[in-house]
Amino acid sequence: MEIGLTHYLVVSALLFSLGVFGIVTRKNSILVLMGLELILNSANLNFIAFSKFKGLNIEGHIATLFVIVLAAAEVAVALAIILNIYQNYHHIDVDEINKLKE
Amino acid sequence: MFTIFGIGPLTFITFLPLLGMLILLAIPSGKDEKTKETSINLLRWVTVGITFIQLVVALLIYANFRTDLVGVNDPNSFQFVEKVKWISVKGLPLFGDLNIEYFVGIDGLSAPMVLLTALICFVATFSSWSIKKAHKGYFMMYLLLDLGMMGVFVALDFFLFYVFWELMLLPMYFLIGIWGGPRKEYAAIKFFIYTLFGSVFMLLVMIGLYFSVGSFNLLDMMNPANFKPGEIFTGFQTTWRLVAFVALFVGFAIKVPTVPFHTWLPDAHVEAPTPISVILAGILLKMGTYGMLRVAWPIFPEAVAYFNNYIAFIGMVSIIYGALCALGQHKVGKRDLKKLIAYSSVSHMGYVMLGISALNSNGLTGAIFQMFNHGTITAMLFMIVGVIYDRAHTRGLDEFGGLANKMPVYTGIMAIAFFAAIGLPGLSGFISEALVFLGAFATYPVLTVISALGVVLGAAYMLWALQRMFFGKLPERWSGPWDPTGKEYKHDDINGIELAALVPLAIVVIFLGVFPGAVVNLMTSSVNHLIEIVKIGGQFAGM
Amino acid sequence: MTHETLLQISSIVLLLPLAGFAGIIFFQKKLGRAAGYIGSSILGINLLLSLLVAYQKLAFYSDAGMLQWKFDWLNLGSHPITIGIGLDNLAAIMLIVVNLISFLVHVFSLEYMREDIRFPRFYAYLGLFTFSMLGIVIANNFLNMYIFWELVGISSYLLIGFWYEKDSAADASKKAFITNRIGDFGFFAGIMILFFTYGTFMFDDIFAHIGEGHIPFDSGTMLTLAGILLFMGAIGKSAQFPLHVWLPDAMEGPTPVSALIHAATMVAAGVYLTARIFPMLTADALLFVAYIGAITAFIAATIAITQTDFKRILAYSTVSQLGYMIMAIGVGAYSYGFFHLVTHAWFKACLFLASGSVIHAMHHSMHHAGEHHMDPQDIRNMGGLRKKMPITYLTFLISTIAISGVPFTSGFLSKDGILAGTMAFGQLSGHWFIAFSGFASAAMTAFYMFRLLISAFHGQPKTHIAAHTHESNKLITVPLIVLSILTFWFFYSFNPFDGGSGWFYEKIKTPATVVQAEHQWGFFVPYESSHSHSSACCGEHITSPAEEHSHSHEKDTHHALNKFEEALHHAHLPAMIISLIVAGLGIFLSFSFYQFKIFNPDGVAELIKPFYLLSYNKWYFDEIYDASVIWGTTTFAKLLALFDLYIIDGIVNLVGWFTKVVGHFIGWFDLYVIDGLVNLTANVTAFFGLVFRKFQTGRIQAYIVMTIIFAMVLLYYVL
Amino acid sequence: MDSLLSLFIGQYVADLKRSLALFAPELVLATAFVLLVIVDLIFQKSKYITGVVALLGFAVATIFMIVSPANTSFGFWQMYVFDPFSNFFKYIFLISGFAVVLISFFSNELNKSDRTMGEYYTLILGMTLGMFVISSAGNLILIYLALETMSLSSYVLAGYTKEIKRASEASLKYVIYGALASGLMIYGISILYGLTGTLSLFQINAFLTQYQGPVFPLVVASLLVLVGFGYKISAVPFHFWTPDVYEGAPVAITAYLSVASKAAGFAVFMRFLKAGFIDPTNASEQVWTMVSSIDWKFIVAVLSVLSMTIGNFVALWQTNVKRMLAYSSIAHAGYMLMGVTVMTEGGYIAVMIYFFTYLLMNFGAFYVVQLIANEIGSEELEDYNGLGYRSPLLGTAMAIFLVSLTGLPPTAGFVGKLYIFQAVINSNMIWLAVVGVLNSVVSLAYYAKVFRNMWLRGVDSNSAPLKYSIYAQLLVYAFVIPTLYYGIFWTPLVFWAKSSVMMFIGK
Repeated sequence: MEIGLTHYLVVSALLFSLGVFGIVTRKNSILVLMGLELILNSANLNFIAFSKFKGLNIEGHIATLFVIVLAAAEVAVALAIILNIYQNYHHIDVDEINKLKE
Repeated sequence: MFTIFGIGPLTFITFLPLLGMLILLAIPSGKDEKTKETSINLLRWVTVGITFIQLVVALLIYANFRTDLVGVNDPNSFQFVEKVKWISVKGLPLFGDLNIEYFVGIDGLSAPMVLLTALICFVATFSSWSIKKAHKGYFMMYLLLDLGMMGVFVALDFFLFYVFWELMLLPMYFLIGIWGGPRKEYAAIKFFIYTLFGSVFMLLVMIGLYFSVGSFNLLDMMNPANFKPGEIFTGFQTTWRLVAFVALFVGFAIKVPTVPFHTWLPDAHVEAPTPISVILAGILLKMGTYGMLRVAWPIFPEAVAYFNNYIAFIGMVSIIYGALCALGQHKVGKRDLKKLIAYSSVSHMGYVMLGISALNSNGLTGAIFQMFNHGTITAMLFMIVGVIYDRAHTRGLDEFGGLANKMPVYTGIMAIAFFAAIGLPGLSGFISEALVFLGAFATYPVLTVISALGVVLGAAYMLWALQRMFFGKLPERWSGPWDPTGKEYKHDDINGIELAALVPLAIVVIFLGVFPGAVVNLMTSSVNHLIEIVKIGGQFAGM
Repeated sequence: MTHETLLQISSIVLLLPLAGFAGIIFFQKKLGRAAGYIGSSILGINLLLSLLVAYQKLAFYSDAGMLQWKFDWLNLGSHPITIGIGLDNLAAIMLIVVNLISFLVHVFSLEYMREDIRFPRFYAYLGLFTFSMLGIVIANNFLNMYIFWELVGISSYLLIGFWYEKDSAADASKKAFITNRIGDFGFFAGIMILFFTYGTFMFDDIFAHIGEGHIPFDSGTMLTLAGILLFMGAIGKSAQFPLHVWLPDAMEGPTPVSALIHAATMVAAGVYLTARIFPMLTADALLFVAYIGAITAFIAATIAITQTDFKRILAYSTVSQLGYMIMAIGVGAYSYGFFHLVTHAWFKACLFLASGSVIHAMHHSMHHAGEHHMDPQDIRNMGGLRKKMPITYLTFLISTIAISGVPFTSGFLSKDGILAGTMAFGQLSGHWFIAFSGFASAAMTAFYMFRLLISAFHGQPKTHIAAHTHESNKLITVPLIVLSILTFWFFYSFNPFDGGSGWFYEKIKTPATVVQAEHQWGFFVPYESSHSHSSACCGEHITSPAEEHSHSHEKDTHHALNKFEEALHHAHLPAMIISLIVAGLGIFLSFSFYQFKIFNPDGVAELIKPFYLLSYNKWYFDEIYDASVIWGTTTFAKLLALFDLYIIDGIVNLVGWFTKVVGHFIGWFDLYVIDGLVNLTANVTAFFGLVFRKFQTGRIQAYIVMTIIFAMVLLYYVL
Repeated sequence: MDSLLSLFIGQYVADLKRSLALFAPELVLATAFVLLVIVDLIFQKSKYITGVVALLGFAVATIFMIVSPANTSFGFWQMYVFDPFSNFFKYIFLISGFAVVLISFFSNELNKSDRTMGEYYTLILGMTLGMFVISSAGNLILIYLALETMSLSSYVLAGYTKEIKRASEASLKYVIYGALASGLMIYGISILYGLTGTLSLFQINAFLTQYQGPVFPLVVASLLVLVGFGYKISAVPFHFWTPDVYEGAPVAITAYLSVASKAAGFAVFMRFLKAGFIDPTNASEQVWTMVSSIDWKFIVAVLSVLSMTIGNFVALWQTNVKRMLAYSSIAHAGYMLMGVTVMTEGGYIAVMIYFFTYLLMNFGAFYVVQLIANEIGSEELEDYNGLGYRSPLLGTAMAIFLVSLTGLPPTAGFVGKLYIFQAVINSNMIWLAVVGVLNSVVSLAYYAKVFRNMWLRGVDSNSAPLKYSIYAQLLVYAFVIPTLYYGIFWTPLVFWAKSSVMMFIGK
């Protein structure tokens, strides 16, 4: 069986879904962040796959590089924020951080 | 046209309050008891002065007014016109050329209203003596309100009209809300939201008309030839035109207010401080009917023809319903004199609606004259309520009796106002009511005859109130002087400042009762012209 | 004097009392008692001027119809609204009536109201009233008429409620005003119809239009309706059935007021109005008028029999007499109706003022005796006043005789004419009830008036209060004397048995109807209708002098212009005979009951066991028969009184109550439904806000889920 | 081959040179960003020096904006676009930048003694840079990059008062929601890339003109991209973060987020729509035509109605003024989306006019909230009682801003609404206009609560007057006077918007 575009896309979609699922269900902020990373990676996978299989220009590859960089930056900022949360709340359970509401 | 310091009289009379506000702003509030008192007096008298100048200018306008010019939709026969480009943007995508003018002028429809506004604003300052807190804010808001009202009556550009229309909402909100009674917050916001609800539809119609005509000029909108083909309000008796008319009508009817849009009125009146009730009843309500005649009727004449039956019916219902409410409100909740008068306003403004729907000279003249008379008479009534409320701190009808002996002069003035309100001949209210009925009978005999029952009901509730408060025996609790310290009220009877507010109105009421021509002549040609417009414009509708 | 001068003087007559009112009301405190003298002198001048005007008019312009002065009052573009004043013979005579009685009442009140704390205001109100009443009199159009109509209403309101500390007085004044307003509502509706149809308020223009066959909505029914609606004003003002209930209550006002307003002048305004609109009334409208008058006359008379309050008896009597006048005009006995208005004004004013004198005396006596709980107006507390108050008694007696319709009095002349008219009408139209009612009322009037006279003045004092009364002073007695003198016949006609031969009848002629023949009684249509059309313009003047002259040759001394006049002339003699009989019967019964006590007035109690008396006193058969009739009448009267109290008044109260209930409901409806809807809108809005607000749980993952769900839904709709 | 290469390089260099000249304002901001880091290192003690430097940076950027030639062209190989449209928004960002720095100067919560403010202003500059870029971006990946630049700065800024619990909660929520939204967006972009084979908006447009394939993936991708924009402009249903973050963040940042960040979102969204989905051949006509079968009109209208309605309705229930203003800003996004829905130049003009007025009144309102919070330490509605009497200026100013937000004349807010409604009515979407005006009536109900509490309640309270410096007072005037002035003479505003609506679309 030739591995084609569809397979990459399916994997990417699965990754995306897992990411969303992770974000929605995990209580730990770190795990939520991991879910976010999965989504970004699924996008990366898409870019690369499209770029390769549809014979497009290198825009896809460049995009992937940028996304990887941004993901790193984002995680850095998010972790800093989570750290701050931990200092204030002594836990990082996103479910419990719900003072601001309604 | 005469000018004042080179400024046109209408601009002058409209923006004079702005100058007054600046003067008031400059008055320091004072440090100790004495300087504070001086400051307050200064605030009062500056306001009196400003409104007095306004009144004088209004009288000058009256003296220079030519009654033979028709106005309404004829740009050449408006008087004291000032026209300056305000906003002018050309070639805007989608919007086209945007032209908004500072366009003011008066004709027979607005002249009585300008006069009324100046008069009521002047006398109401005297009843503002009863304001006890935050004087500076009060008088500034008062003048701002004055500005807005005057502006509405002189504006001939729809946009300008709308700006002034909305401009007076905020001061009114504060005037009711800060200086009002116990439920002032509810009443103030109810007034604000209710009126805004009406006016936003007016805004939409205004925009639609602007696109159809390409100008905000009211007079341009009245000429069917100006409507560009294919625009939303172009055509004759199209659905959109009818809808637009209804939207405008509702916007104005809320202000009038007619049943069933009237419920803000009793609340607002009951809670507002006396001078504000006076202005509310005396001027603000007139803006609704004025708006109909100035805007809705000449622009959508065929819709008038289409809906006229309903309008007459609404007028009749308002008359009867308002009167019955006035008669019956005492059974629900507290029997409050102010509420009774507020409902009587609904009834009396019903006459105006009925008169407008008559679409003949008698009816329409009666309607506009009734607007003027209701302004003066109801202003008196509210001031009268204010006088007793300031002394007794209650307006409960059941809590009084036998005041006639305690306050004879007051009772006399009260009697004039009450009798004027029930349409006693010799007082101005009679003439306008009679004209309304005579006019309306020609168009809607049955409705008019039913409406005339309102006069009987009017007598019933007014006399009931009169008897309840003034006849019979004085209750024990009021047997002493109102103010035992004698500081505020030296005598039991009405005092000089209050008389200063009431006597001019009483004189006007009596004078117009005998010589109605003094005001009626102002409007005759415009009224007839307006009827022509509506009749010609509406003739295709099978009128 | 020229027309203009006459009208100018009339205007002065009209405006003087107004000036008095204004002057007094503004300077009440300063004037004090002087107000009374000022008011009286103004009325004195007014009286002299009005005598002059009336003399000039009647003597020199008698045939000139209505002298008019018109001017444009309001110009609304299409056509001006014209108003003005007019003076015809009717108005000229009314001017005298109003001014004279008003003057006498002014004088009377100087004494009567001496101790009142609001003495000046009383005079101010009297001035206002006189002004308003004169305005009605010299109106030449419906608008003026209506304006002054309302103004007399308000003066009446002020005067009835003059002692407003008393709740009963305040209530009565309100009742009077509102009841009148109901009538005025009809009046105004009628005016609206006419103005709508003719575009003018002028009597002459409107009548001319009708004469040309131009009628409202092109329907005779509408013309009838217009007439009846106008007449509704008269029903209210003249206290006709079914709106008569206010008048007895109005007796809460000071007695001079009752004399002036509620006996002689204002209540007669209704009659005056009916006379004014007489030419335009159709057959149906006239019949309606006549029946209303007849019913009122009858009912009021029966009620008066059983009353015990001095003033209330007089009040019911007034209602009854007003019914008479209305009835007279309804049947077409126009001149006699107006004649009765004038004669009644004198003697009823006299009766009231005399009652005032009595009450005044009783008051004083009570004051001396330190008695405060007795009712000074109850005739059961009086008796024997004849000796104590001879002048009052004498004048009262003369007036009583006059009202009872005894010959040699003015009352006889006018009443006789009316009765003849009803008979003629009955004969021509078949409506005999009216005549019956007229005679029955005449009998009852005689009966109850003498009952009043006897109970109050004859016999022995029933209380010590009555025993210690004194004659009032000259300010009171002089007006009484003047008025009682005016009840003699020779002022009106030298023939004491025929009012029709006097100057009065000569000057006040029945105006020819302007209504088209198909809507009018045949017997009212003038013989030569073509002539009458051309000149049918204003009130009484239909025939030119030349025509009149020719008629007078043809038809005896009575220039009958239609069949009715003829019949009236012929009915004179039988009517006179019957009326003399019934009046005599009434007087006789009254005397036998109350003076000679042939029957114990309390004998009703004994009549409960009539069988014993019947068998024991066989030969008293006639008397028993009479007594049973009396019993029947009194019982019926009582029933009617109850009817009046509970049913008619009850209906009025029921309407009032119902209105209040409706008002209550509307008030409730307004508060909870209309306003409720407004608040509901606000609440629903707020509720949705509350719901949406719940989405904002504060948990970020929930937000994400909701975002995704929303996005899915959006996706679904986009695809 | 060499010559071809050198020609290519020559072209490239020429383009780069030209672009860099036009790119000067952004470069200034970037330089200022770097400079600030250094300045902060030197003047660690001072709280204001970095702020002043930031202001200088904005000022220089403004000068470059003004002097740089009016131009409508590509830059950086079609990655970047220079046109009046982006300039308009850049001015908006600059004004907002000035405003937020100045407001921050007067904030007590920010200027606590133990807090360094260097990073704060640095991040504001960074955020502004991101906005500059996003308003000019013509390429999806650049849009994504700029969006992230803005977002990353704003995450930190939202939680800048890090010792306050609600601030850190706000920033956590913001980062999670923001990261997810941008993640969805990049996923959408990746699909779009796969479909169209390009990331350039203009080439996407060209592609869509020819495209005949299935619509489903296109719609899904577009909606995923929309999530990113919707989150930036906080339109319902992508608004959930807004109230929480606005409430938790420092007032100055809330104001900045609600105005500048939203403006950036609108700028890019409008460009995305016009450049990507409108037939460029008739783009200047009265009515635009779509090149794809995606019903953007409907989608935006739905978002608009939802935003207005839910924003306003929920705001009715708020007791915290900041939170209330957050919902109000959601509602205002809805009003502005009405203008976008029209999909004509007129509609865009209306949005731009609205934005300028919104800038004035919203900044003003938040500024007053901050000044009050400085003194009374609370943003709760209840604590506002009688404030009008303790400080008539703030009371009056607040009333004017709120009235303006409601859209009543004679304030600038009315002008904004007027143009929006005009645009909507002229496009025959009257139902939308009706919804809009009804919403503005509803909005009055909660705006009025604020001035109700300030003026109608506590009239007789004798509490001490609020204290604030004369400079703080001047800044209030700086917002009030234009709010009123543009309510009466708004001609320049219209001219500006009219001349700025020109958007470079590659043809």
